[in-house]
Amino acid sequence: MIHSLIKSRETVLAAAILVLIGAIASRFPAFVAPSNLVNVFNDTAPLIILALGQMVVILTRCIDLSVAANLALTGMVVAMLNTIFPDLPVPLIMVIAIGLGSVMGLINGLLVWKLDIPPIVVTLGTMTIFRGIIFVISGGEWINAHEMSAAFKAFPREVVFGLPVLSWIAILVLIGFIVLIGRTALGRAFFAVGGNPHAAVYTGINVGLTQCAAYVISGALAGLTGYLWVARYAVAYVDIAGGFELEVVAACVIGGISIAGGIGSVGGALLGALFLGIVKNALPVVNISPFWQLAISGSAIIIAVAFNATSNRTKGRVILKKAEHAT
Amino acid sequence: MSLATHQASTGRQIPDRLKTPLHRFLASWELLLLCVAVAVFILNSFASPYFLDPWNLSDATYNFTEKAMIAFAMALLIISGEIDLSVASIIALASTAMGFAVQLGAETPALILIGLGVGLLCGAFNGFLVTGLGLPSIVVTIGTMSLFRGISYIVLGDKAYTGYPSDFGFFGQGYVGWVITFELVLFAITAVLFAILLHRTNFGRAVFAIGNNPVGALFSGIRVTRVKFALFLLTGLMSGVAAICLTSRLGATRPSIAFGWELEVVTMVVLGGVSILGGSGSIPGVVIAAFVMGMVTFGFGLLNVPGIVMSIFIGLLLIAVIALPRIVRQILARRKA
Amino acid sequence: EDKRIALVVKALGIGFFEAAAKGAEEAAKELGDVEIIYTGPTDTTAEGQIEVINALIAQKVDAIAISANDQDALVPALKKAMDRGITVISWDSGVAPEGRQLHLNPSSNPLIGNMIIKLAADHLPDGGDVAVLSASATATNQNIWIEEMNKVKDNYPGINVVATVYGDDLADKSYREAQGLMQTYPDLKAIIAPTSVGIVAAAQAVSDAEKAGQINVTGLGLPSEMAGHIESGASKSFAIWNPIDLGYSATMLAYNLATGKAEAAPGAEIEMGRMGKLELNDNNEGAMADPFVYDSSNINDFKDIF
Amino acid sequence: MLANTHGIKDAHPQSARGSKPALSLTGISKSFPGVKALSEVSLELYPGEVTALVGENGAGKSTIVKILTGIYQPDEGEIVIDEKRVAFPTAQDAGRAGVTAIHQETVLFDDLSVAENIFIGHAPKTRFGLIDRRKMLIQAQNLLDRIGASIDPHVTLRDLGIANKHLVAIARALSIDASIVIMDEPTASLSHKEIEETYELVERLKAEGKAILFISHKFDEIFRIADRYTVFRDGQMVGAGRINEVSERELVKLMVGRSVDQVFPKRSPQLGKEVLKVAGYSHPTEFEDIGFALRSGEILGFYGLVGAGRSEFMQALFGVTRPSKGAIRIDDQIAVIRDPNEAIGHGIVYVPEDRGKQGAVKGLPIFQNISLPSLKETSRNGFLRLAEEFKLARDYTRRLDLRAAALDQDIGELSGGNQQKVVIAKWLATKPRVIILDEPTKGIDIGSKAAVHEFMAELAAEGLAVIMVSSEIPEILGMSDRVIVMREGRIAAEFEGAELTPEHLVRAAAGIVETHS
Ligand SMILES: Nc1ncnc2c1ncn2[C@@H]1O[C@H](COP(=O)(O)OP(=O)(O)OP(=O)(O)O)[C@@H](O)[C@H]1O
Ligand SMILES: Nc1ncnc2c1ncn2[C@@H]1O[C@H](COP(=O)(O)OP(=O)(O)OP(=O)(O)O)[C@@H](O)[C@H]1O
Ligand SMILES: [Mg+2]
Ligand SMILES: [Mg+2]
Repeated sequence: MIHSLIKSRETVLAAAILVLIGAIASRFPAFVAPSNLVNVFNDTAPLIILALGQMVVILTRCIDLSVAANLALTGMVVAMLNTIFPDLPVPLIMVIAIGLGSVMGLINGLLVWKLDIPPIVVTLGTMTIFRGIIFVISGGEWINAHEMSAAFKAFPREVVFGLPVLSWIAILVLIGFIVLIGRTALGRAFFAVGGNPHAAVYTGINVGLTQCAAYVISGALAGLTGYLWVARYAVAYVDIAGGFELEVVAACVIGGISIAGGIGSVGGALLGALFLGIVKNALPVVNISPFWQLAISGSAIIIAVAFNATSNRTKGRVILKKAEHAT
Repeated sequence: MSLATHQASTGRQIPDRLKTPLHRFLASWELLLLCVAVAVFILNSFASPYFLDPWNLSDATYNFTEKAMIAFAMALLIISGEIDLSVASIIALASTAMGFAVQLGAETPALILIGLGVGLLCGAFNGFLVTGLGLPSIVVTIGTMSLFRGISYIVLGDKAYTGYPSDFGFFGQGYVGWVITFELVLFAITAVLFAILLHRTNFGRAVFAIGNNPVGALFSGIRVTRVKFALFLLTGLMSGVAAICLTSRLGATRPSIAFGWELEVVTMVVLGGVSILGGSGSIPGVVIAAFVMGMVTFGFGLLNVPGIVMSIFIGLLLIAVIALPRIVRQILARRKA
Repeated sequence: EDKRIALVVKALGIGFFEAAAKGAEEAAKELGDVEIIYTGPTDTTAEGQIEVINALIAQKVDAIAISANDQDALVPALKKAMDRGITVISWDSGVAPEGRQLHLNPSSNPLIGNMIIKLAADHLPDGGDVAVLSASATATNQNIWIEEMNKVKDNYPGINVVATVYGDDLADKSYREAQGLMQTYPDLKAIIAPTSVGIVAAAQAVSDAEKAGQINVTGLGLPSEMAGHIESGASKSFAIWNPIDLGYSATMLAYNLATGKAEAAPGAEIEMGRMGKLELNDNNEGAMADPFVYDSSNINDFKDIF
Repeated sequence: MLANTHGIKDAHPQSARGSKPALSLTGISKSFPGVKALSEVSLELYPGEVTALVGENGAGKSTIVKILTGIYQPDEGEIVIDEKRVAFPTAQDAGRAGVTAIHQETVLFDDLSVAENIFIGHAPKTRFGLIDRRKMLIQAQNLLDRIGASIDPHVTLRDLGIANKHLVAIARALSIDASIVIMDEPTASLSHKEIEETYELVERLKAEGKAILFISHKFDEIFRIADRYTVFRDGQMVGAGRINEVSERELVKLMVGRSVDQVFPKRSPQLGKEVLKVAGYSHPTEFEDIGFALRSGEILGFYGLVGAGRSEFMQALFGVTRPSKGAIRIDDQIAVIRDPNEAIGHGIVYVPEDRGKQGAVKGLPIFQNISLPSLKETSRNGFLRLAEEFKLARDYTRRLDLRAAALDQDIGELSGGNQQKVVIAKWLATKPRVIILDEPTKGIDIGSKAAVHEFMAELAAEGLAVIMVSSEIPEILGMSDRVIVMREGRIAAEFEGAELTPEHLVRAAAGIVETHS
């Protein structure tokens, strides 16, 4: 029954996305040209990756507001490494980025786990700290395209089978998450810990450890995205991806991941991110005054969430036989 | 009732309180914060020769007064288990509305009504979405955060509203006496009012009950949705008040006004000891936290430390102040074991 | 005793302002008795600058030279500074006249407006569609330049300005806006970005779309940041005034006013060291110098300087 | 899976008498802030035998369960299993050592499927170490069949009623291959049929040689299924022995330290005028056409199987949910009740069944819980008066014989039974005219239970109209003047006077056609 419920929620969202694309396409057919859709997906790839990481954190009743700062700090570090050692191979850089991101995730996780500090407080704190550290290590300087090595910049743009590597990475992460969430003990533990932390203790699941694991995953993905972001936009500075954390959270919530924990799906996170990505990409195409953009994305979030909530209202138990047949 | 006496004989006498009020104060968050505040004050006065100057201290209060006034309402909202991330955007919208009215020739009293009115309307909109439609407030207000500021952008675009009447400047620039600014007085008054509201009235008790167990509160006859709606209204109203003060202080409105304030307000509330999970917290705590944050930023400002380095410190302070008591407790527990 | 001059910028960490700070230090060294306080908020907001200004007033600095995030909102705070005897000038991005003693424009606004469209037109002998990628919609100077540009655009027949979009001086947003422009206007021939952040992002977007050579990105940028794009052909040329000179001049002006060596009044001419004299108009504004054009012929001489 | 060879080989139930204990606890102590929950208790469990653990609310029964399952760590003392000293840092360690438990509260996951609830933490795996969903569903189905629960393992737990959730908890406990099974009030939220099935299950587990710890406040079941008993009083072990060597009276005396009259209070109902009349009350999906009249001084019982819709109806009467049709008259005046606040205003109060969620506001101190619905009385012009609140709390906690360290203690720190007392006290303090008690003695110890019953009788005698929802037949029969039986959201029957017999109630509740079992 839960499967059909989640399916229906996802179908609704998927339908909304199709309607949205259809409406745009009716006036701007170029928007649905395959090459442009590839572009939109590629553009949304970082949001997808981060939303998946955020999803496991939210599932465990936590929140990670430090993802964007983590991304920016990792991006700055790898960009600086690249300027100092231009010959560092990209795979090594990615390992460093993932490692560094994980360490930052681990810091969040340990603070939540060992010191039991509320997640929103921890990540609000580390968000500002990570940003500050970027300023300190970079002295506030930018690292620009010409300072980065060609290989460093080229990797996420490389096109393989018609899709840029950035998109492929998002797809790989997505597949990894389908397995993690559906078929591993850790994946199910995320749901248990978020659904009822008290009960999780009774089933021998270590709540803090599971939450910590969620943070490490989210941090690792933020680190990975940090490299991809910096390489793609070919610039690193203190404020990159500023405020992106709210977009990531919004994508999750639009995707039906309950902020109260324990409810959500990989498909939901993906669709939530795609929804926001399409809205964002479509606005300039539809030629709406830039001053309208903010209000439109705000309304989109509100409408999507309201819609999602009404389509998802739990029916509860039905006692009357008559009513049972009626529904 | 007759059976009261009958049963009383079998019942045990339970003491009212386990700890004396002094005991509780000594173990309280507020005391810890107060120590931090004193420490920051002393450090600041050693670090910069300009710190202990009444005029400078008076200027420094602007670093927190407006944010703190929102923080009081936000504290109640967070205690009740909700949050409003749209407060800074409400400021933008209220300020835009006031600026628009100025262009139509509105005078100061009308501007004030408009500022407060728009704040209330925005609060009502948030309240409706959260209590009426049952949506989670953290998400709703992320949405309205974009929407409200977005409306300001639609109205103003790249323009600015200026030309506020000169008497309007009093709210954000005026002095009541010597170095005491009008905003500081307003801050003090709202602090007292909110402290009474939260700690001394039925409404405040309802807020705590709802924050601890909304279903239980409902079953106890508390009108949960009404109380929550009222809290959103109140937060909107205080954002309107802050909008008036800030607009008056700047003398101009742009859509980017008060950008990023929501996180500072939330930080202030949390630093003040309000549980982000709802159910506990106090206004005195928020007041002290406001002073701490204001003094830290001003002290660093005097040393010309860049704002972002300051924010590292605020972030560390936030985590450390919450972590320290827990670490101490864990060490004590381990030693006992 | 040393004169303390505060150089307040829109936000810390922007290459342009870092370069200006270098110029200020150069002026300080030349003058000998000057201490530079280089400061600014973390993000480009008026409120952040006000907090900085309050801290500077408290320190009783001798002069404040500010590049403003908002020409009106800073007025009360700066007025207070002037009331307490502090010299206040604005540079780069101005403050309304009642909030400062003088304003130093990097160049004259009409000249810049003309320059940015001329750079685009020079490489489009047959005309074509061009679009503008600006900074934030509230940025004072960008708006003035675009306005000036629109005034003279009829002098360039065949050049068709199709849109103005805003990248908020954020690399990723500017990048996306540039992408959007390319999608919406398939015949786009040039993007004019009168902002150092926007021009880099637009050039990157153009090379990523493999349209270097078809779409020319031009506007105002820093040689160090644009060198790669000149090389790749995404940008044929761009202009800028020297930010080092700007910081240097602002410091000189602030010093001369603070020490009473000069007075800001309409028509006055004020010394600014090696940069010559600033001539003030009726609004107490003056322009430093003409913008300078960089292209593949000279970029290598400047890319390591600023 | 349950009948593991290990269990059969090692333990011979018939010869279990006098054999070595499967588990023994010695000198276990545990303190919470302000309370010493356990002091140096010891306890032994034998293979193939049921040991009943009895004691008043707050005696420390659940605490010992939590220590045995790795949820709490004891301050001192030792746990020995099969002559080896063990420690359980987590619940999984306890499971590995062969200890499994059905806890007092249902500790499950509402948004996971039944099968996942049963197997979370120890799901069957495929070769690649991934969860084998198919196998999990089959095994879950088998377990549910074993305990006679007709629950679809695919279903989300949220869609089950409280009783079925409890059955899932039992299935979960059995999914762990354990030699020691602990049951903390397993029958408290079950109805007649499921209780019988639980007893059968206990017999089967016994036959398999498991050592069983059975906690209950119901003496009939203790004497029916237990082989041994252990009594706790105020955190201390005050007695243990074989059940056939002790009488009910003696056991009760051990528990409370005095003798308690177990019979229901004698009442001579003085029915007054009609205070409440409900007509045609309906809800789109939960109940239909409920109508009855209630007079002051009357105790009206509502009986039915779990899930019959009694609580749902009572909550509608209390204004938590809105009916689609129907009317209420109070004192012959039409009354509209749109929320609990209005219900309280009309003098109707509801002591909910789900104490943790709906009854107690954990996080608030005891006295504030009690004054919560009475704030209008204790305050002046909307301003709190703490002295009045304490006075109210003192009065009513004393009447219910509450055990607590202080009135400003968090209600969440009290034992389940004591929390229930606070909840009842809070409603009595509003001086209601109609009080609805939904399973008022669920999980309450015998002493307090008698007190609650006596209390109800006295309230009725004072002229209060009482509605009592209960799934316990003795309680319903012992207390009610009249009983309404509900079945599938409708009134199935109404009994009064001589008609009030267990057979009538059970048959009406089950629906005559289905009485073949
Ligand atoms: N987490 C806790 N914090 C503080 N006190 C606690 C905690 N858990 C239990 N206690 C206290 O320990 C004592 C024993 O509680 P316990 O739950 O074991 O009682 P019980 O015998 O199971 O009662 P009941 O029959 O009501 O379930 C009680 O006084 C209770 O208040
Ligand atoms: N799907 C559900 N999930 C969880 N709890 C539920 C669900 N449906 C109902 N409940 C709660 O369970 C309780 C059962 O209420 P209901 O009126 O349906 O049955 P009942 O006849 O009172 O049976 P009993 O109270 O003995 O379970 C109520 O408190 C109700 O709120
Ligand atoms: Mg118990
Ligand atoms: Mg019930």
